Amino acid sequence: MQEAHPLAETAARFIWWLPTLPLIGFLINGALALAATAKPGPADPSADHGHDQSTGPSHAASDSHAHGDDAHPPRHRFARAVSVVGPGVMVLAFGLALAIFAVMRGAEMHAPYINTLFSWMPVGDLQLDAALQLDQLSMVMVLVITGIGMLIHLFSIGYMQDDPGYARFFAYLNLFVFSMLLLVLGANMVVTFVGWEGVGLCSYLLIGFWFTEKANADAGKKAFVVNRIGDFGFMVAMFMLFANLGTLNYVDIAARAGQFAPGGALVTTICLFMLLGCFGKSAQIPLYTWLPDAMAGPTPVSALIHAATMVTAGVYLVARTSMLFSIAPVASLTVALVGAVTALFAATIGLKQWDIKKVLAYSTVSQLGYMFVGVGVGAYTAGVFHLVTHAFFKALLFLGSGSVIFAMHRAYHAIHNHSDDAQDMRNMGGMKRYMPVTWVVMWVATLAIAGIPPFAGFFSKDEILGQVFARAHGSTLASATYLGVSGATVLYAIWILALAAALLTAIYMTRMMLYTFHGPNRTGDGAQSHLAEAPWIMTGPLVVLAILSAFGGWLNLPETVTEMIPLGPTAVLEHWLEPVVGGATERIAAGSAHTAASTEQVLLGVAIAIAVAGIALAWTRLRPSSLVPKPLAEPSTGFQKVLENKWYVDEIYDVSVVKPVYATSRGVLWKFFDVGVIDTLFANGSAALARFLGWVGSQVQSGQLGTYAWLLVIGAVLVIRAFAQAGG
Amino acid sequence: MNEFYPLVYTFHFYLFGLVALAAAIVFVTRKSPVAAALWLVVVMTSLAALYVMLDAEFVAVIQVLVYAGAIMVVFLFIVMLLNLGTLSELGEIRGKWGRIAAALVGLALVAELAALSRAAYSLRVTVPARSGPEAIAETGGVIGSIAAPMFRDYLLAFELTSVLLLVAIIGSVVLARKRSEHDAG
Amino acid sequence: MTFDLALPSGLLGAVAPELILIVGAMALTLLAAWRPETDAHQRSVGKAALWLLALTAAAVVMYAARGASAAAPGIIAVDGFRWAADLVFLAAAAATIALGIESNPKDRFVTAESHVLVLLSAVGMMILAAARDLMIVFLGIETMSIAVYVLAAMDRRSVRAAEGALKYFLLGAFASAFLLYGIALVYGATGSTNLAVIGETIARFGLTGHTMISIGIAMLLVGFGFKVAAVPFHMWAPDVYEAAPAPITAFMAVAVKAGAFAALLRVWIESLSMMDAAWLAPVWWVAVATMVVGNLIALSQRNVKRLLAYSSIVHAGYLLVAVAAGTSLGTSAFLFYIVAYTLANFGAFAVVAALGEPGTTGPAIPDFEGLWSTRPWLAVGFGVCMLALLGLPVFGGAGFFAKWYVLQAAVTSPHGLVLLAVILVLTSVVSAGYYLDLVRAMFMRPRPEGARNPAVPPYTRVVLVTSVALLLAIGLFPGALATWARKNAAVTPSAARSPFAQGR
Amino acid sequence: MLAESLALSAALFTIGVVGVLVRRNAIIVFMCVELMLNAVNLSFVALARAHGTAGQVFAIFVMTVAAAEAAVGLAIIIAIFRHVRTVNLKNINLLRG
Amino acid sequence: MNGLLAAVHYNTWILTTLLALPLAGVAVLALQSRAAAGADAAAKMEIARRTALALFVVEAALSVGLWWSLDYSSIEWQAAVTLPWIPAWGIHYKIGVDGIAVVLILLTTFLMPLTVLGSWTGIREKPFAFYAMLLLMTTGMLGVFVALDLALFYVFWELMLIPMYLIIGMWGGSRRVYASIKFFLFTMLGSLLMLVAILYVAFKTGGASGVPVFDYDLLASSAAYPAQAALWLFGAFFVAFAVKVPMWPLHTWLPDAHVEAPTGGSVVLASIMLKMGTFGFIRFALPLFPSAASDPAVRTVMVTLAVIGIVYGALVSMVQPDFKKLVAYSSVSHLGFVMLGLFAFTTQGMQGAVMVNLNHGISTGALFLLIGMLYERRHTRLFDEFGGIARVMPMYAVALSIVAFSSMGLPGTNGFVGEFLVLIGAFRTVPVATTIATTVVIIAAVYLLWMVQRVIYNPLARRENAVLHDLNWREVGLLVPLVIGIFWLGIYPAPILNRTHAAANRVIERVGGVPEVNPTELTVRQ
Repeated sequence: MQEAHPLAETAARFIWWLPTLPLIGFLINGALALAATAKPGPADPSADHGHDQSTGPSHAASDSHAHGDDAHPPRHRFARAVSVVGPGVMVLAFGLALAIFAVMRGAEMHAPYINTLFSWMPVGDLQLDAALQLDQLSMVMVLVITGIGMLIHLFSIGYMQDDPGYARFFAYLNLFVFSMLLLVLGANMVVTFVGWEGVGLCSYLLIGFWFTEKANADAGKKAFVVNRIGDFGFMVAMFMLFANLGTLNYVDIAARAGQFAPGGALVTTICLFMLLGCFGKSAQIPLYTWLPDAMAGPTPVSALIHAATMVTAGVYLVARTSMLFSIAPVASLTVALVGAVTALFAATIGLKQWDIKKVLAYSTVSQLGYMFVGVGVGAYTAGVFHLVTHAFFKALLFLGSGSVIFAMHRAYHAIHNHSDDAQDMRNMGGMKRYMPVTWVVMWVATLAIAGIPPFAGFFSKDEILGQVFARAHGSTLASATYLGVSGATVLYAIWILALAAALLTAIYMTRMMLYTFHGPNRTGDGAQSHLAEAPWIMTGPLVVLAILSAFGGWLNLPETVTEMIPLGPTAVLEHWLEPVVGGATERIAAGSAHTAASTEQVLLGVAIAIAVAGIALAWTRLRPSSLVPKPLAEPSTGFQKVLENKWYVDEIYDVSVVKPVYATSRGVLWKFFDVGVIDTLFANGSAALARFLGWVGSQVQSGQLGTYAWLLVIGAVLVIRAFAQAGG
Repeated sequence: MNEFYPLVYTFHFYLFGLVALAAAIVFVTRKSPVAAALWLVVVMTSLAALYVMLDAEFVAVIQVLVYAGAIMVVFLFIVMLLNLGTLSELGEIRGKWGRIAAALVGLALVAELAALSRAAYSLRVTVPARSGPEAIAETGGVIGSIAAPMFRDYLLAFELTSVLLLVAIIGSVVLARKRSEHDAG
Repeated sequence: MTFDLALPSGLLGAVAPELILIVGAMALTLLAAWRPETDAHQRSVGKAALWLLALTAAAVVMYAARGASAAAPGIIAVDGFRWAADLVFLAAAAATIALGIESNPKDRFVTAESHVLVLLSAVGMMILAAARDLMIVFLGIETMSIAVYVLAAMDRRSVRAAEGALKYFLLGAFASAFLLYGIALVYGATGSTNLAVIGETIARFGLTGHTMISIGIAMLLVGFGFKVAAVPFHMWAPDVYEAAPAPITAFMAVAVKAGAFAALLRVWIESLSMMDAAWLAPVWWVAVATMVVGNLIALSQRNVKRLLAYSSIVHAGYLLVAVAAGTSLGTSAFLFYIVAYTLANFGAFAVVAALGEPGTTGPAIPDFEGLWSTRPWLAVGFGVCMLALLGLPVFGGAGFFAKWYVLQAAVTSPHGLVLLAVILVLTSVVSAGYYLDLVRAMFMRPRPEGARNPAVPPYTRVVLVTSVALLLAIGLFPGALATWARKNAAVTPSAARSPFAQGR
Repeated sequence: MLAESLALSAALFTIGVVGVLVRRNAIIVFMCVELMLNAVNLSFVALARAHGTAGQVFAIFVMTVAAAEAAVGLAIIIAIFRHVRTVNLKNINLLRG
Repeated sequence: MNGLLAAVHYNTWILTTLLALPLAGVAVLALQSRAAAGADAAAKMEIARRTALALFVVEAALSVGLWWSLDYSSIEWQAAVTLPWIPAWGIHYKIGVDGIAVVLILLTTFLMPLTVLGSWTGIREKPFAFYAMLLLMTTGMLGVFVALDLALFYVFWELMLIPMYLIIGMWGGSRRVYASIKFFLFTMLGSLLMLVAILYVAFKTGGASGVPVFDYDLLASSAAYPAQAALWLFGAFFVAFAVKVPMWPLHTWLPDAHVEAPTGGSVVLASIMLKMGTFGFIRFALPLFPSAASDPAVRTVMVTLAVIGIVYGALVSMVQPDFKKLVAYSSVSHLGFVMLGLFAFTTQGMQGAVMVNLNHGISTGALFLLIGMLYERRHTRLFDEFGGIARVMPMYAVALSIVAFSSMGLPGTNGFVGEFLVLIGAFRTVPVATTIATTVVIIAAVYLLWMVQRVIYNPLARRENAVLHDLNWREVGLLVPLVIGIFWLGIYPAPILNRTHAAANRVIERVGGVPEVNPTELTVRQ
């Protein structure tokens, strides 16, 4: 830095407190969690453990199904402290984020503010620092993470109140926020990677939060492993960058990106590897399968990690490395194409899911696809914009569904029903009577995601669709060739796919609302009377999120709209992000003619029409009253069954990848090669051969003097022969 | 070393040589140990004759006295003592294949050793032949010519043979002695 | 101290240590015959024999310290190598007698003469180490061997001992005939049996390609090969070793082999080794065959004495590598090796003697099982000996550096014996299979029910403790022994006349 | 006559060797060894004509050795005969492996 | 600190003391076992383990000074001592360290007390002998790290063999005898070939002077053998070290040895002994035979074997039913990373290799300790026997999770730093192989998470698991330093990296690798 950065002496220098606060929360809560459960064993662990027999098994049994099934388990020993620390650090972090935001708004900054903490890996020419980087993009992310994170923490106080793992839950949640902040604040790819893996870890821990259920533990593992496939791509991308640019700092990468030939194979390869990472983290085809399974975790987790923040990390990373993607059109088109296909594909599955969280999960996958379409076509602002609004309404949807599930649980719990599924929509119905607040806010979120103006989703989604259309009419992407097809054609296809996905989104969301809140209640007579609205600590955050979902669009009002209706300032977010992604956007958009205003208005109309059509279609065609509770439902057939089973993708993966790898590892590598060839054949085989030869030799040692003499003479003849030859 | 030998000398040399060879072959093929021992005596005696012809009269005498005489007598004595003329002891020669194999090995050995006689002509040692009556007379007669190396050059070896014989005496006494009551149990 | 070997007095002075031993042995013969065969008598003769050995050793040390030498090369050598080898023989004889004193009654022979025979055999060995004349070599070998034939048959109650002795004797005589024929042919080719003269003559007249010398050397090799139990002339060794009483087996395995090797080294290195690289090939192959066959067959042995017999065959193979090196470094490697080998074998045989039961051919591997739990120090001692034979550093003590030295000799040999060195180490990996079998039996298995845990009698204990202590000490500080071996490797190769560069 | 002597010596030696190989009677085997020693003696004596009387001295030493061997060897043969009542080597094979 | 150390001439005596102290300890234990001959088993165990712990703690405390007392930027040997040992053979007691060696020495002295604590209640039979073996092994291991004379090195190298053999064979599991002999034979086969090579090198270098040269510095500075000979020599060293590493396909002794060894044995074996192999490459095989090591064909073979080991170890580990076997095969994978890093010939690769060495020592050591704790409670190591024990052993679960994630290379833990450096360094020179190796981050997650899941997650179905005690204070106490190490090295590895930099660069320069690349000179390859 030649001169002091404008943020140097401001609140921004406390930026390291942002991740540190949740880290402190994690440490405190973790310690409390451990302190509450741990009981050191006797000095000699192998000593007879019979004396503990009476308490042991019952203790274990009581915890076997932990989330609140049993008769009012006592609250966590340190519940009060945890309730203060866990959300408390989030409130502080959000406050700090706001303060820094305020400073930034006042500062004129052209370069990111780098806060170097210490030298992390100084190895020759690789000088990696533990450094944080603050710029407009990361500020947006920080606000989303701390803000929504804070709300979800608050919600969790209510949602998790009866869980014996209360402290552990908040510890993990805090740790997640810490990692996520590290991810978005990292000044180099490696620090980002730390956060990247950290959020994966927390995701793993939280999905498997109720680990005594094998399914939950499996889901956690799956999430982590699939993410690791992505991480592999991320790592290779880092290696290639370092090998070719000699740096991993974002600032330096941006400075040296010019060394790459635009559109060259190298930069494209780097971007594609990076993409693999993004697809893993953000659950895109082909790595999306973990996300629906991840719904095994507590619902606030789904809201925070698997909807609002972590899964958007891929989108963030593409935006963060836009300097590379913008010179790799093929990679960018891949981003967009995969995003569009995913958006549609996940939406089809969402149509036939019965588990309320699964619907939302596929919806998330689908919406993430949208974001990728946005960043893929170089509309980085649009992608980030959708990321933000999606964070609002999807968090709301998840928390709302959490509220419903909470009610269902309590109801089932009250009548000691342990068999029925509290998340299956066929067991719900007519919930609006019991949960009016939840009902209202959920509708807000539904309209937002469906793209009904003026809710947040409308603006962000429309922005993306418009940009796709615009790019098709002239940009580096349109002029590139993608697998032999012209870029423009691909962009049109993307546009159509995205539109189709929008239609399906409206349909399945309406379906979900209908089945859950409308029509007759199917919970069962006994349980019905116990259904009730959630406490204020849960509904409070819902309301806040509803407001954000409703008005989030104001963050980035499109010109087309503001020209027609003066709602407020135009394109706030775009201007805000301009220093970060502006250059990249321009590079991609180079040569594009400005879309005519009339065309834009038509496009707007088409989007609205599709959303409305979807809602109307679902509203008119679906009959909540004809549903029967899950236990009575008939298995579906035909294409419905295919959708219900998610196109059998999990099964296909299982048969084509997982099973063969395991079988090869066990059968070929271990049993055949390791045990068979190396050990038996070579190691033991040579030993056995030596012993056998020894045995043969000892048989020659027959005890007959004649034999001995014979050998002696033969030996003598040979030796003489040898010498005679030597002499001869 | 192409010395000239009178025909009579050559004749006798070959005669005794052939006798020795034939007797040796007969010796190894006799079933009876007694017969074998006697044929061996024939071999030794023939060799003694050859020793004389090779100017080693003293050795020849010792050969007859000690070897053919004393040692072989001991052999015969043992054979008699152990009464080894029984049938079971006689059927001890190897079977046909064993003999054929032995013959083959023998041929191989002979083939290798045959080169020796050729080599004898190429001995490039320039030590003058110190044989013949004159040489013997020079070095002190039949006995004297042997005494010189034995008691001068090979004094130590000579003394060593006494140790060797001592060992043999102790050994054979210890082995042949009747068991004492200590090791009788 | 310089002896003129041409004079009888000088000769007498040069063999004074041998004379002491001979005279003493004669006196002991009388003493042994003086009184009836009782255990007490055997003991007193044995103790006297030990004193006699000590006296002889003192004489040897004195000669060595004074740097005794010969005025001119003669029929015997007066050099460090001789004294060094003598000390090994004397130590081996002493250990044999010490073990025998306690082992004889157990093996149910209490003949005092056995001690005398050991002494006389040692005389033969000392002669071998001194011999610079093939005739002396022959007589030395015969003196040594005939005594040992008798010793092998000493246990007159045992049919096995008689059988072993018979095999040893018949084959020994057979092999002696080959050796003798070899001497005759070398004599024929060179006109002398004196090693130095032989070497010179070969060089002067370029006899390396001569049939007579070639076959003569081959025959010599057969004869020596038999005495050191090199494959394929080894077949007698396991049978004889198994049958003989443990101390005698140790004596055969160590001293007889050492004696034969001492002579072989002199013959080979003083007069032959540098003459013709082609002569190396047979030695090379015999060494390889010995290492390979010995190790393989040893793997399938259960009887420990028999196992150690094969082990001794294997070590003959290793020593042949030193011989093949054909340099004075090979000689010093031999000296070092034989010391370590002697210690390890006597340590091992002390334990074998202690564990052996009357009427058997010695303990089998199962008798060692779990020894660690009942006789820990015995197990440790035996373990050290096994590891020494295996050639492991520190725990195997001197055994490691012994192998190290032999490898040095091989690697530095002008003949380029690296491949032989590699074969050596590969076969010694195989040897781990059986040496460790014993270690494993002792340390990793439970002691079987009803296994005897005999007390270790004092002399045996002294032998064991001394062997193990020396092994370990030399293993840590081999410098002194190395210097000693280096200094006494005075067998001068005939390299001055050699077409090869002089190796170290 | 040196060459002839050496040839005869070699032949006798070989006959001795073959005898050791084909015979199983311990005493005869031993006698075969004696034959071999005699063969060598012939070589010594013959060579002595070329190299001097030392060869004859060697022959005498060899005889001494042969005598010593005979004493001990026959004692051993007696010893084994006491145990197994035979000198047939085929039947003497307790030790093996 | 530095002043204090200088005042007591710390550098002059420390290495020798570190070598001698364990030997003295053996003597102490021998005397104690004599004295305690009549005591009951419990009393013997108590005496033995206390003595051993005290000795190792002293050893560790003494060694700590190395952290400060040395000049790590120097290319001279630090704390060097040279005394004649066997002058007749040109062998010296020459010892000294550089940054890489110090790191491994400290790892050793740091882990040994923990090993004793880990064996605290597990070793009931013949405790004196057991701890004596540990002490002997310590001398051997430290000796390998400090030896600068090839003969001395070889002696130390083999010194480790017998104690380990006995530890496996005497205190091991049911197939201990087979495992111990297998361990022994594999290792010995390799090292004996090296012995021949050492002698050859020594005499070739000694040359006309006739006195063999075993001095490392002379050998490493002069070594010039014919190309063919250099290849053979390198091959001999390679076999010795590759067995120890272990490199595929010479690895099969490892799973057996680990499974059968007692906890302490497994810890030492995995954490320190395997490092001998990689250290051998760094210290000896590469600098002594640079021409062979940098031969393209050799390098290709090495890298290929390393990558096969990485992937193969991980895949096989994935299907293991036995806790220890899983960890054993994972070691094959981890050590493959080390080899990949070494043969990358870049600074990052080399230093990453050192880090992976260190990390593997800590993480795998911790894993074996954890396995031992479970084994002491349940006397089984089969995954099928466990499940859900996080319920009853929360502290254990936390520790296992942390260690597993460290082993997986999760950023923030030590595992990441090493793996990352190796890969990023290797990618510069061998990109394809590195990419293949990188896939193991996926497989590692599969097997480690599956391991964690099968042990601490899943339903707590078995009654005998439900009554398990959580860790006691001793066990917690011995895990805490390891966990601290895991995070320290993960978050702030710079002190280690700075200390190993000069040493790593020296090796790289010797083999003609890429020590530093100036980024500005880099041209983008298309």
